[in-house]
Amino acid sequence: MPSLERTFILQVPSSTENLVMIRDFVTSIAEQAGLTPGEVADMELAVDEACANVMEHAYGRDMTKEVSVRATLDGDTVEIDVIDTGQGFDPTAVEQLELDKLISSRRSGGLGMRLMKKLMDEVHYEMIPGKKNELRMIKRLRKK
Amino acid sequence: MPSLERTFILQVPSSTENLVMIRDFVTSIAEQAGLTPGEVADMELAVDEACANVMEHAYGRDMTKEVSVRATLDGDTVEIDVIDTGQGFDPTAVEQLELDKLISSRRSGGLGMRLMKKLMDEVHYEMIPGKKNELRMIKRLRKK
Amino acid sequence: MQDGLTILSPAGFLDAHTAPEFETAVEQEIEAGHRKLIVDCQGLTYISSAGLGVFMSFLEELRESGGDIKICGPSPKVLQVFEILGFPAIFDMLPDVAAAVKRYAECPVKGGE
Amino acid sequence: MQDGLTILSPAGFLDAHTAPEFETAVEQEIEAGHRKLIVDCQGLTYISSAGLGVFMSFLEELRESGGDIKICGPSPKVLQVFEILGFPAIFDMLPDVAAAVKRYAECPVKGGE
Ligand SMILES: Nc1ncnc2c1ncn2[C@@H]1O[C@H](COP(=O)(O)OP(=O)(O)O)[C@@H](O)[C@H]1O
Ligand SMILES: Nc1ncnc2c1ncn2[C@@H]1O[C@H](COP(=O)(O)OP(=O)(O)O)[C@@H](O)[C@H]1O
Repeated sequence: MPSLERTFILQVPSSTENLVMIRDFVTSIAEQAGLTPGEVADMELAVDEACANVMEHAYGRDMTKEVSVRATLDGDTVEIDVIDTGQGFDPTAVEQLELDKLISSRRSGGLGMRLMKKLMDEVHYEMIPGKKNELRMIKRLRKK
Repeated sequence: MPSLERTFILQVPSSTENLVMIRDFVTSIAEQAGLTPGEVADMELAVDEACANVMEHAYGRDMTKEVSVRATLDGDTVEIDVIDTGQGFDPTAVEQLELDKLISSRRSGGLGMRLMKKLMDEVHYEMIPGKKNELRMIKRLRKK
Repeated sequence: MQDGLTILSPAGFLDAHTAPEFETAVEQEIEAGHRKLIVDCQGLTYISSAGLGVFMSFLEELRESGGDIKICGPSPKVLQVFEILGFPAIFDMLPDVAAAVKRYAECPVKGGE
Repeated sequence: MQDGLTILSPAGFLDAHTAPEFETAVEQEIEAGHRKLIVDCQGLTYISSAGLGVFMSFLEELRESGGDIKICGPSPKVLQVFEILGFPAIFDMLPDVAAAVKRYAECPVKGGE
């Protein structure tokens, strides 16, 4: 029997104050999906990074905007989509510096996208300029 | 300066398993709105009752359906709307029995709507048959 | 401990999701012939009307056969829900298990004095 | 305690919302002339890259003037984030404050041995 697909959506104002709610939302779903505590923590952090980027970069700290997180569970994967309507960007054009280079240039950022890629099995951006930007992240369930 | 209106939305599959997420969502928002711990608990319970009714009565335990909770904060009120697309009902036709009558007829239910009305400042149902049913509950902030 | 008292201790939250399990636990006690129940709510962090419904639905049956449900130990948050709905007028509500046991000795069925 | 060591103890979660406050705390220590910082992470339940950024942005400046940031006490969950990003190769990471103090005595600036 194919397992029932379940969808969860959380939409909050674009304020870093709401990252706690986003993390709690993701944690509940990841636990419900049967991920291990370590995998739950990975997903919590990846989605936090994605949403913090939207708040800071896509919306430039405009708190009247909204961030949506949609989670879809089937029996095999947890898919998380982070959706914004802000200014898109070209992820392939972002220079990925090593940690020592970031530190020697006194940067305080530049690790978020790398973290998402390390923590999730798949990470894709899809930008529809002026309409919406969607970041899709997938974690596959390890079968026991 | 008029305070910024903020909207939060949570949508989950219609399963009582998800009542915990709904309560956590409402609690976070009620705290962010500046309600007292007692008022936060009131709102948590009222929304739980509303969503449990949707899951049990509006959808008759069909877990492929979805329950939405929308919260809107302005400086004066917290409005919570619980939205479903299930079979509506006529709230005025529901007989409200006293606790002793419910007990002597061995009922295990019949207290949910009374609780919501006691816990919130306003409770309204709006049914659009076959489209959507909306329960709007309002809590006014007590000015200090 | 007095003969024939049964203590049930639901823990965590008692909502529409967990109430069926608690209902089954109460039913099993009744089927086993236990009539004098003490529900120790000390471990309960949250209760909704679905949880309260379990208390409501068995009360008549128990009292008819000389039993009762005495409720004890709720936190202020949980007690508040019982109070809003008028439970203390109908149920014996005590601070802890010891007081509930004492109450059974004095008055097995509330209202039956 | 060794002279001139300053302990900072961020608590709870260190994310994009709370990192600015922690950044200000570090800045104030540096402005007050404190160069040898110990960040005790024992009370931290969660860290994201915004929190890590605070560690990154001040390290060069501190090391140039003979200071350092030694990180100690992270829970396994928090340590895991430092590790994924390669922090232990660049920062001294110790189990607790005592070990961080000892490390300052042995080696004030990591890599400066
Ligand atoms: N959602 C987004 N919208 C617009 N720009 C983004 C978004 N996410 C990332 N970026 C761009 O990519 C860069 C690298 O992002 P990241 O690796 O997360 O590091 P950081 O956010 O700390 O700078 C950002 O500085 C920003 O220019
Ligand atoms: N959202 C809803 N959709 C359909 N029927 C409802 C809904 N909410 C309440 N009802 C009806 O109103 C009755 C009373 O509801 P309530 O006071 O919450 O008690 P309970 O749910 O325990 O029966 C229910 O039994 C049901 O028939």
